[in-house]
Amino acid sequence: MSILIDENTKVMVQGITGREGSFHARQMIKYGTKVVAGVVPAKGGQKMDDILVYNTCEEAVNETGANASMILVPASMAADAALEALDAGCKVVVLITEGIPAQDMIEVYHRAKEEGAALIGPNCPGIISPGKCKIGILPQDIFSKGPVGVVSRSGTLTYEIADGLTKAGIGQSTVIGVGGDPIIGTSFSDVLEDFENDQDTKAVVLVGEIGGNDEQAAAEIIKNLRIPVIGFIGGRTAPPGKRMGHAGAIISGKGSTADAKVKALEDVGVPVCDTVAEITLKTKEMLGL
Amino acid sequence: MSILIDENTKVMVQGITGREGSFHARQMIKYGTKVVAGVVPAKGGQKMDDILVYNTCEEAVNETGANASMILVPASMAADAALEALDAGCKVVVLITEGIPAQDMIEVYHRAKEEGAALIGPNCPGIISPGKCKIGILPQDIFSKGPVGVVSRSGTLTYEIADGLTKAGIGQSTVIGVGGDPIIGTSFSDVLEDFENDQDTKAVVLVGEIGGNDEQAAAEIIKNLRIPVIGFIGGRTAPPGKRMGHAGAIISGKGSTADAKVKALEDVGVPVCDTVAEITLKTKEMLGL
Amino acid sequence: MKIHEHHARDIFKKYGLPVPEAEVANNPEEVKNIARGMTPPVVVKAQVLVGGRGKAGGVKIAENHDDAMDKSKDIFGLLIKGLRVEKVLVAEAVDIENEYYLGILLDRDKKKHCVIASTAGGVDIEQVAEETPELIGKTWVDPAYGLHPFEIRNMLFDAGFDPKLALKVTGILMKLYKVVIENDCSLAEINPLVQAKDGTLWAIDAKVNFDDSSLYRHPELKPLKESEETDPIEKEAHARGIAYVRLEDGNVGVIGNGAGLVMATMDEVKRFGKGIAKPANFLDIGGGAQADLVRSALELVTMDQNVKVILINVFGGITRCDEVAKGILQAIEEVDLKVPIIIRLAGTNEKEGRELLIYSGLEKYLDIKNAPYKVIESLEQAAPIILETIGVPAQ
Amino acid sequence: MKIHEHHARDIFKKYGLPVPEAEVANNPEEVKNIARGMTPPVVVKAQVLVGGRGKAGGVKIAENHDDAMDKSKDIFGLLIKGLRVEKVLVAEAVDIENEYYLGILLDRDKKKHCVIASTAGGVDIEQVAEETPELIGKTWVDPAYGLHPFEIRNMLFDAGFDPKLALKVTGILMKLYKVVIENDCSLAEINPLVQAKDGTLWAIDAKVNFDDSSLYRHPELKPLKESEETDPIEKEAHARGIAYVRLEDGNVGVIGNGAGLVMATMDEVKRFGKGIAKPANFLDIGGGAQADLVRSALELVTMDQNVKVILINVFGGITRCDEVAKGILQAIEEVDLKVPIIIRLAGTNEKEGRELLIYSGLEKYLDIKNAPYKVIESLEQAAPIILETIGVPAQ
Repeated sequence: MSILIDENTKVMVQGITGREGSFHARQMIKYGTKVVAGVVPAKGGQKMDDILVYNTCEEAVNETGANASMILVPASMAADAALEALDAGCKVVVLITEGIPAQDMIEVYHRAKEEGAALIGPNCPGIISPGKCKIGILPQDIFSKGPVGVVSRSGTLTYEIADGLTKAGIGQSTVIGVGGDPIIGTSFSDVLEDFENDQDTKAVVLVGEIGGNDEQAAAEIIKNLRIPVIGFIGGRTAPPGKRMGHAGAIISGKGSTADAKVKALEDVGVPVCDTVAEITLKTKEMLGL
Repeated sequence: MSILIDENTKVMVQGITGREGSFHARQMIKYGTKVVAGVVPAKGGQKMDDILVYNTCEEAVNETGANASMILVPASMAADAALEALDAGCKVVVLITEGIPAQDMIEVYHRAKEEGAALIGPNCPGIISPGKCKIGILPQDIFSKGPVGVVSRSGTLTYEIADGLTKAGIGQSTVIGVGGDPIIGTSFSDVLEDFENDQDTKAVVLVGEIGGNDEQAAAEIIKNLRIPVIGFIGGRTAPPGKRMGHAGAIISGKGSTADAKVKALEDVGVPVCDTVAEITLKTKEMLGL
Repeated sequence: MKIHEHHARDIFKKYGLPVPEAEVANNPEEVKNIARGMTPPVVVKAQVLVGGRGKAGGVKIAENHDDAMDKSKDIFGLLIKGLRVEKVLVAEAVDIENEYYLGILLDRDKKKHCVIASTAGGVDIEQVAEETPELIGKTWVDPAYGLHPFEIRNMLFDAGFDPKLALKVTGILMKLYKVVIENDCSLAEINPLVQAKDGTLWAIDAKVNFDDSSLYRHPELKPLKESEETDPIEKEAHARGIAYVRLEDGNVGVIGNGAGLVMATMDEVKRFGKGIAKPANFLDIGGGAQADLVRSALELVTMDQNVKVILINVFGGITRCDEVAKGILQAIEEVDLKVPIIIRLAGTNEKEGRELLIYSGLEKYLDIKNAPYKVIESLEQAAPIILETIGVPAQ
Repeated sequence: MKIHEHHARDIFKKYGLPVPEAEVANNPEEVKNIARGMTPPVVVKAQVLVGGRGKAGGVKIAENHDDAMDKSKDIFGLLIKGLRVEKVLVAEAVDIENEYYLGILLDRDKKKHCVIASTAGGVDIEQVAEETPELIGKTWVDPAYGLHPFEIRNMLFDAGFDPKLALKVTGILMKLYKVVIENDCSLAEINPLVQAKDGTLWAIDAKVNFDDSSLYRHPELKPLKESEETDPIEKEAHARGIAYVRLEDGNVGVIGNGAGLVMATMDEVKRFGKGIAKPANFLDIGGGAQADLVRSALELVTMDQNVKVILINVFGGITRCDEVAKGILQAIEEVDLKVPIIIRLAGTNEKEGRELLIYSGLEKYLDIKNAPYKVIESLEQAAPIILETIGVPAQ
C-alpha cells in the first residue's frame, strides 16, 4: 500500500511540451508511472513521445480517465492550470511550479478542499510511492519500497533522507515533499492520518523547518496517532527575520522558531533528531530493526 | 397554515430607527407580528418604542431568537445588511430597499441559497400571512385569512388583487411580493411547491409581468403540481425595449413578452385572466365557491 | 445606462483592450483634421445610442481625409431611429479577415454573469442564437470565485474557435470581464472583434451598459450619461425624474402608482377600448408620491396632444390617496389640462382623498364632458365614461 | 518586498485612506522648504526599511520650518539597525487623542487574509497580542466572497471599539483591504491610526509588504523596491540573484542546493563545531545550478573575511554534481579563494562530479591546509577536517 498515489494512478502532465515538462514526464514514465495524457492549450493533437496532448483537462480526463495531474507551467498560469485540473475532477494535483502569487494559491487551496482533492505544492518536488508511481521531479533512483512514510517541507533534504534510509535498507511507502511556499495545499496534518491508516506504513519521518506553525499543528494530530513519528527540524541556526531561501522559511514569531517546533513535537513524544544521519538510526530503532 | 412565515416567526428590523423603518415596524407590531429586535450599527442600546436596538444581527439573534429580518436601510448598505442577517442565521430575509446594485445582489442571492434561507426582494413590498405575521410594507387592512396563496412581481397590483379577493370573501394563506429587480431572491418557482405542500392553501394566484423568464420557469414547475394556479400577466400593451418603471419590466427578447408568458402558462393549463377583476371570479370558480 | 461607442472605447482602452486609433469629431472640419493624422482608409461612424446605424447610413469608409470630411457631411444630422447624429467617431480602418462576437451580460435567470462568444460576429447575435445556436459559446461566472482563463478556453474550444486564436481571445475576455466587474456593467460587448489580415485582433465596436443602481459608486461615469429618449415628452419626464413611456397611437393618458398596476391599467384600457380607446402612455408616480409630483405627472401626460382623457388608478399603500387628490386639484387650478380625468382611488386614506375631490365641487356637473374629473368606485366604471369621452368628436 | 513609508503613504492616499499632508525630503534644506508650506507643528521621520526608528532617534517633532531643518540634520545620516537614513518624510503633526492599530495580513495557517484591529495602537502589536490578547480583534476573509463591512463591524464591536468610531474604522479597513487585494500585499498596516482631538482619523504610519511572487503583475511597484540588506555581501548576493544570508560570528562558509538542505548543513556545522566552528552564512544555489553560479557563490562566501573554510553539500536532483564540480574548479582557477573547501556531492551525476575533482589533481596534497579542497563521502567526515582547519591559528 501507499498513500494518495499507487500503481493505478493515471497521471496527466500539464505543460508536457515544455522543456521541464517533457523531461520529467519521461522520467516518470521510465519509473513506471501511468502517464496517460498531456495538456497544453492550443497544442491538442500533438504528441510527446507516445503521449497524446489535449487542449483541456476536461478532454484529457474524459478520454483517458486521468485522476491525477502534475503541473509544470509558468507561474503566471499555474494557478489557473490547477483550478482546471480540479474542475476536471482530478483528486491528486501536484503543483511543481515555483513563484505562484499567494493570492492565487488561496483560491486554489480552498477549491481543492471543497473538491476533496489532495493538492501538493506549489514549489515542491512532488510525491513518490516507490515501485508504484512517481508524480514530480524527485530523483527516482534513491527511493526504495518499504515501511516508512516521509513527509517534508524541503526538497533536497528529503532526497538526502530517503537516500540515507534506502542505503540503510529501509524502504519507503510514500515520500511527499509538501513545498516551501507560505500557502501550500497539503501540510503535515493532512497526510499523517493517511499514513496511520495505511497498512504498509509502519513509521513516519516528518521533516520540518523554521517558519509557520505546521509542525505544531502536526503535533496536535500526532497526539492521537499510534504510528511512531520521527522528527527533524531544519534551521536551528537561522537568524530571525531573515528569509532562508524560500518564502516559507522565515522566523516571524515565537512559534516559527526551530526550538518551538522541536518542543511541540517532543511534547507529544516524537523523538527529534539532531542530524540527518540520526534520522536513519532512529527510524531503524523505531521499526525494531 | 401558511408558507415561510407564521405566528411563531420572530422578526428583527434592520434600520428600525429610520423614518421608514420605524413606521413600518410599528405597523407590523400593530398587525400582531412578533417584532423582537431592531438592528442599527452604533445605535445598540437605544429603543424604538419597546423594541431594543442592537449593534449587530448576531447579537440580536442570540439575545432574542429572531429568525427573520426585514431590511429597510439605504441601497448602498442593504446588501451588506442582508449578508449580515444571513450570516446570523435568519432563514427569512425580506429586502424592501430599492436600487441595490445588481452585482451586490448576485452575492446575496447565492449566499441565501447556500444558507438555505428564503430571501424576498429586493425592491419588494414583502410578505404577509394574514392574521399571523406581516414582514414588509403591505397595507395590512386589505388582507384576510383564507385559502388562496398569492405571489406577484408587482406591489400595488398585488394590493389591488388581494383587496378584490378579500372583498369577494376569499381570504389568503400567504401573499408574497417578490420584487421588481432583475436579480431577486425568491421567484415564482421557489414558492409554488411551498404552496402545494401547505395544507391550508387551496389555490394560487400568480401575478407576472413582462421581462425575464420567471413565468416560463414557473410553468415548468406547475406542470407537476396538483394545486390550481390562476395567472395574470401585466404589460400586454408595453412597447419592446422600453423600461416600464422598474428595471425588471422591460421586453428584451421574445421570451420576455406578455404573449410568450401567457402562452407558457396556458400550455400547462393555467387560466390567464385578462383583467384584475377576472382574477377574483376565476379564483372563486377554481375553489368551487 | 447606455453610453456612446466612443466612451465605451475609451473604457476598453483603459483596460488594455485592443481598440483601433480613433477620435471623436463634432463637425466635418474636425473629421478632416483627425483623419489627416491617420493612416487611411478611415471609417466614420455615427455616435447614437441605438443599434442599426450601419443600415441607416451612419457608417462610411473613406479613402482619405477629404473623403472622410465629405462623407461625414452625410452622417451629421442624420436621424437614426429618431436620434439625431451630433458626433461621429473617426477611426483607422482595419483590413478584416474574420469577425467574432464577444459579450458579457448579467443572466437574470441564473443570477450570474454570462460570457458569450461566437465565431459568427459582426451580425445580430440574437439572430445567430436563434438560427445557429451551435455557433454560440457560453460560460457562466462562479459568483464566488469569479472567472478563470480555463473556463473561457473550454468554452471557446467548444464553440469552434481556432485553438491559437482562442488563447488570445481568452486574454481579451478576461479584460472585458474586469471592465464589467469594476464598472458594474449590465452588458459589455465587442461586436465585431476583428482578426485583421495580419493576424492582429481589434475591438471594432464597443458597447457598454451600466446598472443604474450602481452609478452612485461610479461618479466618473455620470458625465457620460446622455439622453436616450427620442421623444420630447419622455425627455421632459426624464428631467423631472418621472417614469414615463409614451406609446404610439394612444388617446388615454394612464397614471398610477407602481409599475405593475400601471401596466395592468394600460392593458385594461386597451381591452375595453374596442379599438377606439388606447393607452397613450405609461406613467408611474411610484411609492409615497406627494401632491406636487401628481400635479407634474398630469401636466406631462397632457403634453401629448393625442390624449383625450386621463385615467388615474391609485391603490394606496405607502402612497396616500389624499395626497393624490390634492395633486389633482392643484393641477386643475394651475395647469390648463384641457381633458377630463377619471379617478379611481383605493387603499390608504381612500376616504379622505375621495372627500377632497367630491367637496371641491368641481365634479358637480352631470356630464363628464363638462366636468374636470369624475371619481369612480372601480376600474370597470371607467370604460363607459372613457368611451363616451373619446367617442365624441374632439371639439 | 518592503517599501518605504512614504511610498506606502502614496498608495494609501490613492485608495482614499486618510493620510496627513506629507512630502519626502532628501536634505535639510528641502525639509525647510516643505515645512514652510505646512501648518506647524510638523514631524520629521527617517525613511528606513526597519522598525524601531522612533527609539533610534529617527522621528522628531518640530515647532516650525527652521526647527524642522535643524532637527532633520540629526536624522540624516543616522544609522538605524545598520541602515543609513537618506530620506525623511516631513508631515503635518496631528493632535493625538487616541491611537489604534489596523492591519491585514496573509494567515498561512488558515490560508486566508486576516484583518486585525486593536484599541491599543502605536505600540508593537505582537506585544499587545501576547500581554493583552483581549484587546486584539481578528476576522478572517472568506476566500470566495471577500470581506464585508458587517464582518469588520462585528469584529470591532467585540474588540471594544466605540461603536461610532467602529463605523468609520470599518470604512478605513474596507479601503485597506482593497489595497491588499489589488496590490497583492502580504501585509498592510496602519499603526497608529490616530483619532485627533477634533475627532478626525489619520493614518499616521503606513506599512505595506508585497508578495514577491506577484510582482510580475504589478510593474508599477518595481521602481519602489529598495535594498533591505544592511550587509554589503548580502547586497552583492542580492544583485547577483543568489539566496545568501550572513550569520554573525561564523567561520564556516556553507553552500548547498535547496533551502532545507543548506539549513540542515548549517545546523550540523554548529552541532559538531564544539563552539569553535560555526556557520558563517546560508547560501542556496537552488535547483539546476550551472557552473557559473557555483563559481559566483564561492566568490561571495569568501568575501566574508571571517570565513576560514567552506563546506559544500549538494544532493543532486535537478542539480547535476558535475556542473557543481566544474564551478568549483572555475572558482579555484579564476578567484583567489584563500580558504579550503570541503566538498560532499551526492545524487545526479555524483560519479562524474567526483571524478572531475579527483582527476584535476588539485586534491593530491596530504594535508587539507595545503590542498584547495577535499572531497568527502558523507557529511560526518566533514567535522574533523573543518575542526582541524579552524583549530589552527590563522597564519
